[in-house]
Amino acid sequence: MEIGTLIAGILTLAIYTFLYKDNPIYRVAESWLIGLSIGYTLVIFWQTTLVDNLFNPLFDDGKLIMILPLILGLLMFSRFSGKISWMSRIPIAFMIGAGAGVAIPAMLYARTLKQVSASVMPLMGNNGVFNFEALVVVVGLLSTLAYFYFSREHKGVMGKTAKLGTYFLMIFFGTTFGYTVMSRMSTFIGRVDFLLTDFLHLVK
Amino acid sequence: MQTRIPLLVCLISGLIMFAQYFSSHPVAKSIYENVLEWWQIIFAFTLLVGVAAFIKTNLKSISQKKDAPYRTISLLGLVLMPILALIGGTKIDTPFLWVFENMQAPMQATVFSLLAFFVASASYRGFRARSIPASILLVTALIVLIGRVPIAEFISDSIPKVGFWIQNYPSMSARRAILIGIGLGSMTTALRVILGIERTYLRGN
Amino acid sequence: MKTRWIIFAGMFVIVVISYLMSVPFETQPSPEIQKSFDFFESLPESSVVIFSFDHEASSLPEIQPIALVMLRHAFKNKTKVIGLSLFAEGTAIGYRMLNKAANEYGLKYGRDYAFLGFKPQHISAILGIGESIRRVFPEDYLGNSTDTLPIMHGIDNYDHIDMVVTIADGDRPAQWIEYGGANYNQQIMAGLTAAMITSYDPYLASGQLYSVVGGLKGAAEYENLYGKRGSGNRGMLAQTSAHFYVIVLIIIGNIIYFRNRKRQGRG
Amino acid sequence: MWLNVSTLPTLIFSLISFLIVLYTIWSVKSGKKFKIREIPGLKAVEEAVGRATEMGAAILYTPGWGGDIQRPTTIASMNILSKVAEKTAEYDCRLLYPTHDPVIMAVAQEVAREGYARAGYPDRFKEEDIFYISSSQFGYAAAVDGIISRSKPASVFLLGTFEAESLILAETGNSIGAIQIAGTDSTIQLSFFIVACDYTLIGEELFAASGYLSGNESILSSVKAQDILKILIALFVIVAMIWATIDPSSTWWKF
Repeated sequence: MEIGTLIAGILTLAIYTFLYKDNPIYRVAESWLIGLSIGYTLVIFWQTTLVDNLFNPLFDDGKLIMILPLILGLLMFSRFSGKISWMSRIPIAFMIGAGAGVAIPAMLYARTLKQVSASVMPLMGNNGVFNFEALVVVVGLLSTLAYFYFSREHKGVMGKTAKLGTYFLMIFFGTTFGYTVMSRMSTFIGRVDFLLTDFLHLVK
Repeated sequence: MQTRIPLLVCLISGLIMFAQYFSSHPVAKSIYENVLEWWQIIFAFTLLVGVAAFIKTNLKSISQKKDAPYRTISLLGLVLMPILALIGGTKIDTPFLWVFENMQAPMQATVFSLLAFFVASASYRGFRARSIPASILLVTALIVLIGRVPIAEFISDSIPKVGFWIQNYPSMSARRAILIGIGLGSMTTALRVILGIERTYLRGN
Repeated sequence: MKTRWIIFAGMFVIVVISYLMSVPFETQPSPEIQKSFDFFESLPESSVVIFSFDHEASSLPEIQPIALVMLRHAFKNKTKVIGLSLFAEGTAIGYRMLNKAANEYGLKYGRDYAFLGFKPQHISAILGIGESIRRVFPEDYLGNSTDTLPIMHGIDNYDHIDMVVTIADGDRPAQWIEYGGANYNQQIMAGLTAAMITSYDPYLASGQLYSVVGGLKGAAEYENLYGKRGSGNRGMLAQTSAHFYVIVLIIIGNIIYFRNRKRQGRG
Repeated sequence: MWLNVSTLPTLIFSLISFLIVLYTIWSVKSGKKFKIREIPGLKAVEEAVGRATEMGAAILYTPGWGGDIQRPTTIASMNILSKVAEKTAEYDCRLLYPTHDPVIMAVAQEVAREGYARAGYPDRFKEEDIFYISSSQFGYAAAVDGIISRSKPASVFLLGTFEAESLILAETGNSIGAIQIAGTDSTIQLSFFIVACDYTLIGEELFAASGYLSGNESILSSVKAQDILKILIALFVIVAMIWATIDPSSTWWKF
């Protein structure tokens, strides 16, 4: 067996021991994984972000505007000095502010407007037949929105509508759960495939 | 000044990014792409801050003999990857990639696969028909689950169809309402951030 | 012994045993799979397609059967494949899968297939390929100049590419559609993890996405059409049994709950 | 083209929303009171902190792997963290906050430090308890799982943006018997939280919760604004539906 496969197999089994309970074997694997993955992220960000997107454009191509993100990035280190540590809030404010600016139209469009217009369907089909689905969708949408109505106690008509909304929510949760189970199983099957085929050679 | 400058930066960058969304002008497009790049760059620098803190805490634990062996293993892994990358690069057939493929990736995939077990234990515990909502949750989950198994068609043709119908109409309508709510909540939060009303992130309210 | 442990052990045993039993998974291919299969089947010899490996390492169990069967099918029909990756972790995996499938058909790197490697800033990469592949990827993954690869002869942008197949576990296909599809009329096909399939239904309905091969089930159906059963078929049985197991657990959970309630009611 | 015409509906809707938010903020400033209905998950927050104190155990709070600081959900989660930190300071209860994102770490440290200071116990704050732990999704999940099973927190808060790691964390928390309060804007993960956690804040409830807990009037008034917008949306849907039934060729309601 290849040494790599042997190591991968042992580490795989070490992680599975966690299902029994937390134990030193799992802990060794976990600590090793944390260390490796932080190191991996460092290398990838160094290469693809700092070298490719900052140092090369700035120092080789002379793209002077890149001085700005360099300064913003360096300001993060002000956290280590007591007096000017507030300056690290500038890059954070930039990230949060720009993120908020992007989020407003993007969220309103994709999460709100798009969903609103997708819910509108004629109640009567072309052939004059009543469209039951359209009614279900609009009732589901409005009652669930009533559930998310916060500035009034859920009593009376509002309470009943909101309660209907919780039923629709439960249908949604049940459905998503049911549909997601399959793909969750396949990740484990992938590991079993590795263990039985490559590691133990029980399957050819 | 300590709050005013960050608030001003927040306001300006927020307004610019809001405005660029509505334009297809090349300038707007390039502003957007640049900001995406800058985010990454600031993130990369902050990553160094985070890693420095990680190393500091671990060294402190080691010197206090608290979990020293495990902390040492983490630190070894952390320095190993950059060293391997420096020596041999990161492409195919390098030690760096070997460690990634034979150690890191299999462990990550295994942690991911724990989900299969947790889905099982959660299903056993979490779907009891305690109340009307819980029963609705149970019944829809069962219909969809059974509808997804290839044999369902042999039992009854209608199970997968019912599952499909539930997904496309009642379930979809609730999902839309959740998304609309999230859209509105995100919008007001973002607006408060830009206007400087929301400033928890700048130390307190 | 804790109930948790029994549940976990049951899961382990069921999946391992059903994986060891090799029962073919017979089913009618869904229209999506048939459409994907027919596309490769009817592609003229020496056409060029791009396979983009846009996924993380942890999705490999689901991604690999899909990617392998599609690559094998392409190579069998003498289609040329240019591989690349817009997600760092997919790079080495993509290269290995490409090599594996190509070696089975005795194909030559550079002439029949090539791998261009990873490109960050995926949106500008997708747009860039519309102008010139060699400008986005001046070198291939192995460090050869892209210009010197025989496969690249006469190939420079989407005009010369019959299909982009994105193998993905996230939102990269959406970007292929919104940038490559919308701006350059490039046809896009997706190989997806099961969890992502429904997210792409709107794109399929609108025709922006040519077709989808999704999850182990999609891989198994494709394998049946292709005529050689592989890990997709094997996995399907295990997946189905695990799925059944979850259904049974939900039912047992309720039986126990109602029995206890009855008992408490009496007491 | 400076203005992209296809984005016009979003622009108009944004401006309407801004006006409504500004109106509600103004009316709160001029003395009008808004109340928010009770949200079950919220009462549980106090209970969860109290329980941890009684048991002399820690509290674990994590914002999930899916988000970054640019995401409004993360900001909402920070507001709740600020309140939780104030409580843990008061009760002198340990607060563990592992995260996958160094920027979130930096902000959370500030927010928690301020919470401790507000409670009058700045010296109880431990910066190293709010820490960065691997940006890899399953490196983070393995680490948090380890922390949960070793430190055995009495209460676990999973508030933010989660992906596949959601159930890995929630089931581990459950196995040690912690009270779990979850909340997220990831629709798929909500179903796992509903099944595995004691309380789940569904989507917008997470945003409302941050207002309710902090008692911050500007957040409360924007919750009111969200409600007004919801009424407008409901009216729009009803009108569009009737219109589309009468005139099936109409498209004005399509965005």
